[in-house]
Amino acid sequence: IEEPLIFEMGQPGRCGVDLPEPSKVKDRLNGLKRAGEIGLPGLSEPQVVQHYTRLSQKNYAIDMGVYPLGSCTMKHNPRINEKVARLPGIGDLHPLQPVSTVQGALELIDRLAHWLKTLTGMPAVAMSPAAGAHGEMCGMMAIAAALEARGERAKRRVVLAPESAHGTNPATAAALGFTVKPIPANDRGRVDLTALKAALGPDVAAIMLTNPNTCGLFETEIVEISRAVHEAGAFFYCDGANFNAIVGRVRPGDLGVDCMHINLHKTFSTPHGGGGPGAGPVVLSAALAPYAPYPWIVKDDGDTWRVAEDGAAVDGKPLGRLKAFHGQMGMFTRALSYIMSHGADGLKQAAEDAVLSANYVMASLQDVMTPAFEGPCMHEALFDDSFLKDTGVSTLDFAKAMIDEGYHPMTMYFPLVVHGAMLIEPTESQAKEDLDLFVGALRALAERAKSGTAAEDFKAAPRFAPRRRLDETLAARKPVLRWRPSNNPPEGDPMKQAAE
Amino acid sequence: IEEPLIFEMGQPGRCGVDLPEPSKVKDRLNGLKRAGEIGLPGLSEPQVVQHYTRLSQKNYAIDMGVYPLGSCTMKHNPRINEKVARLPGIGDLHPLQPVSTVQGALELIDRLAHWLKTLTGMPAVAMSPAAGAHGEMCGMMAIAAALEARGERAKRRVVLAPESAHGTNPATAAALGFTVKPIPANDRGRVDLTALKAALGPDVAAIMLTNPNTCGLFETEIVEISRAVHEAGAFFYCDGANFNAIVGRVRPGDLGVDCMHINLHKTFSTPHGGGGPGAGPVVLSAALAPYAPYPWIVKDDGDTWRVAEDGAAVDGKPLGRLKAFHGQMGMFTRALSYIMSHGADGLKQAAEDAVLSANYVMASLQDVMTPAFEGPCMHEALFDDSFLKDTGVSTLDFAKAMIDEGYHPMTMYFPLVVHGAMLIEPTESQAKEDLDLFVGALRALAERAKSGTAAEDFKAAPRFAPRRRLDETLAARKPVLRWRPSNNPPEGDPMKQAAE
Amino acid sequence: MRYLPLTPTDRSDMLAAVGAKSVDELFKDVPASARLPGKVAGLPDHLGELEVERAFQAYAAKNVSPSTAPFFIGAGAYRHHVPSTVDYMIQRGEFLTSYTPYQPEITQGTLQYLFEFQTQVSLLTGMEVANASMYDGSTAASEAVLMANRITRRTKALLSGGLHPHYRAIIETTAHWQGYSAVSAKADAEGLEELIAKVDKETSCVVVQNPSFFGHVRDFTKLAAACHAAGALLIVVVTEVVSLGLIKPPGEMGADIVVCEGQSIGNGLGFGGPYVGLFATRDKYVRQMPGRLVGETVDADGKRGFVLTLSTREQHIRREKATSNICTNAGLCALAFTVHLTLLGEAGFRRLAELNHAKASELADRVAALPGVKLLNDSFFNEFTLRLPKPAAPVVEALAEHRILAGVPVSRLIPDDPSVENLLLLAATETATEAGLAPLIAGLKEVL
Amino acid sequence: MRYLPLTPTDRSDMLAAVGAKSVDELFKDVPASARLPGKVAGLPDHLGELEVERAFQAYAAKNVSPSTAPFFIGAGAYRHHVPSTVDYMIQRGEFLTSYTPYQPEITQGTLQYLFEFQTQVSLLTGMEVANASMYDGSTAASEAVLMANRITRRTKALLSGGLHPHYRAIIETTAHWQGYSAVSAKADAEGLEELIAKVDKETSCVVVQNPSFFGHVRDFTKLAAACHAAGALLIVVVTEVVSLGLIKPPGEMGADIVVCEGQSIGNGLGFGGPYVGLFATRDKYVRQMPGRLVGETVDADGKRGFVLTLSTREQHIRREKATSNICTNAGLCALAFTVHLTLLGEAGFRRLAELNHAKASELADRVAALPGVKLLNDSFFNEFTLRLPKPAAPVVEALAEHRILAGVPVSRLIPDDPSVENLLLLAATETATEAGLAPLIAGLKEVL
Repeated sequence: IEEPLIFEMGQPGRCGVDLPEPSKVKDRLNGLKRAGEIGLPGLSEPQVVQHYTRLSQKNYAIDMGVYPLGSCTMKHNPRINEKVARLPGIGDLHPLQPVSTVQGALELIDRLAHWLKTLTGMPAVAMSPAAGAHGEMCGMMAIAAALEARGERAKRRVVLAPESAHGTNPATAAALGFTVKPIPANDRGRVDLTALKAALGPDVAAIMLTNPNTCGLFETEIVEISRAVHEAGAFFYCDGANFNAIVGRVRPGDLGVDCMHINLHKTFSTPHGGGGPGAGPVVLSAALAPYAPYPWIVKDDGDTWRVAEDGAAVDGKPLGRLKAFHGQMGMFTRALSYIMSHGADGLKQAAEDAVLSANYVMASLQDVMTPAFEGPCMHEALFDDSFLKDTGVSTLDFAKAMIDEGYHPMTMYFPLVVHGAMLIEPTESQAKEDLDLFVGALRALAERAKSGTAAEDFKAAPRFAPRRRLDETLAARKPVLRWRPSNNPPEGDPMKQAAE
Repeated sequence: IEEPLIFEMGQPGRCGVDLPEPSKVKDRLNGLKRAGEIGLPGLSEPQVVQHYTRLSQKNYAIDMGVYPLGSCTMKHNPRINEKVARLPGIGDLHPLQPVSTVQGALELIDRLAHWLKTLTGMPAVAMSPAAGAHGEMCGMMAIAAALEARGERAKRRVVLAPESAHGTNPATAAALGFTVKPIPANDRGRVDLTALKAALGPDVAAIMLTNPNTCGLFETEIVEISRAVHEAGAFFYCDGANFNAIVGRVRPGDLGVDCMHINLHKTFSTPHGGGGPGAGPVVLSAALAPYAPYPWIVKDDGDTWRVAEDGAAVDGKPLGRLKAFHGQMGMFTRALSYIMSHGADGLKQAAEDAVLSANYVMASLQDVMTPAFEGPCMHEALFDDSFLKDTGVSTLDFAKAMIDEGYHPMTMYFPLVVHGAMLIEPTESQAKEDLDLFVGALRALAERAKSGTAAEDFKAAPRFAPRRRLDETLAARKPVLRWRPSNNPPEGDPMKQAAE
Repeated sequence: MRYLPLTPTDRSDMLAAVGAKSVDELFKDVPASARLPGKVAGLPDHLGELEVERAFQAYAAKNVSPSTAPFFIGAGAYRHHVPSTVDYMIQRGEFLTSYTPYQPEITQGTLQYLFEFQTQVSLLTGMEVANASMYDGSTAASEAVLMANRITRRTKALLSGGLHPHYRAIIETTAHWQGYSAVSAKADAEGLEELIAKVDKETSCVVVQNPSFFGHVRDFTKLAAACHAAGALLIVVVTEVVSLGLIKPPGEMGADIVVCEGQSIGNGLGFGGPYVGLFATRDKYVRQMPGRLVGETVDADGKRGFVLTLSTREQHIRREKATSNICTNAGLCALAFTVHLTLLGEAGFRRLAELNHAKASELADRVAALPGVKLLNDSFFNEFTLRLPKPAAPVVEALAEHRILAGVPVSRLIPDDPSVENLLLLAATETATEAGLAPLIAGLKEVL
Repeated sequence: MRYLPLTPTDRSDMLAAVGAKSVDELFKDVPASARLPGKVAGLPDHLGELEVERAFQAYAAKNVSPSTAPFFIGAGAYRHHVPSTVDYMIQRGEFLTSYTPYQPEITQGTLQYLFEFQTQVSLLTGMEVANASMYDGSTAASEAVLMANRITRRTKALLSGGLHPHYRAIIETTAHWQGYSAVSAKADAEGLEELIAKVDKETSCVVVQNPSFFGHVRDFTKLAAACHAAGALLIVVVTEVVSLGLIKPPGEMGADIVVCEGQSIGNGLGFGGPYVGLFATRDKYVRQMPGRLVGETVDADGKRGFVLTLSTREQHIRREKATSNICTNAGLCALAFTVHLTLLGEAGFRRLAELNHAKASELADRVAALPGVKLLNDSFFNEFTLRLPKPAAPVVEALAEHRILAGVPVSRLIPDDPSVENLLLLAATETATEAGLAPLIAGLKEVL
């Protein structure tokens, strides 16, 4: 049975809620009462439950098995985090309640801030960014603010970023008016230090670097890099997307980082939720701390907290405001729950297990697939597509064939610097037995691909998924971005049949 | 991927909880400390979540679509009921807290009791039975108690029950030492009043009757029946399994019923939960009320409630105790939430919609399938298998073929009095569009069966389910009722492959 | 009405299809005298979800939640911490809104977890086989006696004075109405009862509890031998299943049937229900066992699968010849049990039991040191009995006024025995804290 | 560690397979100076779930939950009743623990609900097209200005004095660092502001809010026309999306971009986040729109399906040429929004809006009758502004001490403008009751 759209299920006279009759009042809408139908469909509660239950069953999820999506870190999402986030007195607080009535909430934020600062070895953290990219914006604004304070903002217009950087890095820098200059990688998958040094000059504002980098490797010369950057008068922005590989074992502050955003959903397991919400607190070095955006949660004497909501109220030069209210509180709660559940010992162990699992996958597959770089890797195993050469099977085909084996594909074609890249991140959450099954499935696929006779099969994959391959070109060429009554439902539409 | 058993997933050194180190104490176990391993497997929390999530995906459920299981009443299970049952101060109360600390809980039970009494038109209700069958036991014990009080218990040893009765009816009566005498049905699917009258005599203790009956029909002569039963000095036990068809429209008390259990999970939508828990309060006539089992929730003056936990404390002759504590409180909460959400108006409308839906299904299928009796039916449409005659397709095959169409089969081979019975209960929870799709699927199956060429296909169904037909004979002949280390997992077992 | 998908238009279309003028026509088989003219009188109309939620919040506000008060109550229901994963799992619609697995092809989820549950229960109790759960421990105990009567073809059950008074009352009630005999020993607060001498050739079974209602831990090996010598069965009841993580299981003492209240694992207190009854026995008695059983088999493709089996014992097949009239089990509560126990595993379950024992030991030492208070137990698991210098019921009430939930006065469950009037049952689980203990001790000092 | 499935044996087996002696070897690329000798210092070790839950209960206990107090706070975040079905659905693991739907074959669930969400947002706002959600309303407003700048190739945004001060601050912050101009009008407490005269040929966009921060309901049709005549765009912000059930939508007033805070539908207050930003525009601007978009297409078998589309706007493809650096959306909050709105439907959503307006009208009448209190609004939806006879902040603090949550003093959001010192914003939704209203009125009488 195909699942109709809610707009194809609705009938007038149906409603999924019961609300009391409003008392009759003269409306005070300045004559602007809405005229005519909105066009929302009417469904009963049972239909709503069935619709979304059936939709959910068309998704793959961490709760179902291995989800080896490199760079995305699909680790286990503990349910206690969901529970505490919903506690009355936490989940239901209004952000503008009198500060005296939210002392526990402010303490909670401050406690998470303490963990983030301590784990990174950094003196300050800006909590309000809503996601990783937002955190990047925050961090780069802080760098701009520091340059402005130094009177160098007009002079330093260049941001250096490795070719392998996440797309957000150049996008952020460009939005702030910086010119992005790519730095090549060396043949070991790391930043080419010589090229970097050559690029550094009085026009450089910052370097944006991911570490461990997007190839899943630790930047071995990171200390030299940060020294060179600082000597050139520039700042070191670290993309914290991969902090999960080293959390509890390495403090970015010890590497000379000036600022780093932390994707709470990657490192600290707040749920991905089909694409959000995230949260992207940014830790800041002493040089950047004064520029943190408000609100600042400030602890006064006597164990009371206050919210400093403008520059006048704090001891600094805040760069401004980035988000309404205090940031993604719901994600803070979940992340703190995860952090307290792990503790300093468990976070370290989790990072080690993630790295060990990635190396185990790489070691188990290196004879049939082609690792892009020599190991040890960190939390991700990166392969290129040379093992598929002349097989007629592409990275895309290989990924889609994994779906028929019951797995979510790995990240494909990222990082861009590796041809036909396949980036596998097993995380610390999978049992060895499950990794073995996963490795077995990939080995079988690789061998089948190399047999040279299976290209057709690979191109036809997936066959056992809710949908076969979708026509993305059609979607982009003639965008249908919403339902309209005039939309022609495709052939075989159930609601049409029902009407007959 | 096949789902292993937890015993095949466990490893020493794994645990899904973190508990603090106990303080060292000298044990006071009378030298009876457990020696050796228990044999429980060790799994981590992520494995546990994945295991049960994947298991759940092998189930069909109301939340997924039409679940037309006659006599079982698979209606929508609202989530607000789950929510209120878990409120602190309700879900977490200990049954033996001081009565002064559970006044709200007692009031809640009393409020539900009030609804049940008013909806049935009966003066009393015993709340403690744990399920329908338990309620039957309670009701029949109350009848025995009343007979004992009259000095007639030794004399009245016969219980009459229609041939079409639920199996629990004779099982309950027999357990209490009664002899069960079956009453035949007439060709209209109702109790044969003449046969009944003939069977009534001074040896009859009670009649056990389901109304609407298991053929989904209202007993048209119910008033005459109850009059005849009472005139013969016997009691009228009504099996309330089908109360959902008439709730809010007909009060069993008006029909002369002496006692009736109410399956809260059928009529009032507490979740079936894969087979329980249920709750089976029993409403009682004035003649039986004094014999209700304790505990009795008694309202004293001044709006306080107390729990009368033995005969001495109440104004009656309780038959004894049937369950520890106060009954299935969690189910009471859910049922009351459902009842308050519907109200007197909504309960009536729900019963009407359930009956209308069943009649609609019957009318829509009567030309291709064979209704067992003439309509109107109540909440269930009953078909026999004569439309399958000479097709080589059995009721079982037909039911299994429904699975491949995406539906849970109807109840089959019950009631026993109808050959190859198919009992369809759509309930009030399905949209007309969904009923139309369901009817369309059944029509197509019926036509395919009658084509005479599809018997093989039907025998092979289901093919698109998590399992094909299971060998029940093997299961019963060589019972394997638990896992043991020596169990040979079947071929293709994933854990075995992983180990290789 | 948010729950009803049929619209007025749907209804008239459907009536037309049926060929009825109104829905009243569909109810024409109801005798005129019983047809209500309108809605049932005296009841309110439907409420929105907000109003319903408020009504239940108001009920809740009239109770004292154990999460807000020092808490030391047991007596057959125990407060444990249930991991959030458990409740999350049982709320998945595929489990919550599924029926008894009569169609095994599309209910393998339920069937497999019940098979796992049966295995877990067998292991915990040290028995060979277990069923797929009963309503609760108390009703399961009654079913166990009936089963023993069937096996031995005798009708006299001997009930220990250490058996939970509610369990005893249920067995006695059933005995009375089903026509067999249940002989109860007197309350055994000291844990010194000896039943061996009472076992005779009429005895179908002896029912004991371990730890006993009063908390004593006993060895029933000799009693089992005496039962077997007399042709009777030994039924062991366990109301605190966590104790099996630390105490020798009944199976190793020679029990023939073991019945447990499984609430402690996975299930909240819930004011007394629904709980989950565990029921285990020897292989040779399996066909006399009540309740559902799941067995392993294969499907048409030879793949492992699970089905309900041996249902020839059950009422829907056997009718008046069934082993029991039981139909429902405690499916969802059994799921909660098995998910929690799977999370615990061998190491966690043992650790949990140790924690309970340690906390109760600390509590026992501290209350026993109070003047005039006597600890009656040499042995206990997580609950024990105190003799107070005055009646226990008013003490408990007085502490309740200070929002301290200080155990159960034995007289509440045994109201007719003056010898228990001063006895107080106190329990401590892993959820006990110093923040709860201190007010209890202070409160007891004040009111004693 | 309950979350880590690898056992010590697994770890040594895996190290052997990798060919490493210890896990330290795998970290050998970390410079020696940055290698920590052990755990990070100064942080505690792991805790069990019971301890974690207790810690959060302790945080919660230090706050005043709106469910326990009279509550009249709005100012950009609104307390509504969310049906239990909503939270139940978003907690299904298949939604909760799934990633961005980059593999459409196995994420049709997410893709279809986002497509439905986009349609709902288009309908509510009266616009042609909407994206799959933004972080929240405040950041979406800032993105809208950037989009207008791209479309008009101008850099001067004009901000209404009725715009939420946080939104204004974010746009100003972004303007400062991204190098464009944001000109803010002064706070418009009376709702009389006229911006038409300020629109000129440099103006890229005018940003207004409806109802305004102070609660006024305005018609922007003429402003839209003026903007279009000058080559500028009109951006309309809605912070209370429920108002769209009763008020003429921005699309019908000629808005070019509509940005809403969607929190009111499906999402709890959550102390300010995560919320969900709605973002709608005209078809012709779709390729300049930030954020994710889901489009309809067909699969290899010709069946309808959904995919992320037009991603050539996005950073992971376009990098430094992207329309925005945004990567994440508010997927799960968008799901909550769409499930709640689907439950409401046409009839329920309109009724909800009417209820809010009726409750706020009653509140307005009653507080306006208090001596010395002046209602500044001729028009409002569910929130309005009062001028008190004294500064509002201490009044609110005084009522908080009585556990009455009595609105927001405007000075909290606009601290630098003495003219707003006595202004108080009050909101009432469908959750308001007489039981909350009476203490508020009594409290205000007392402290004023």
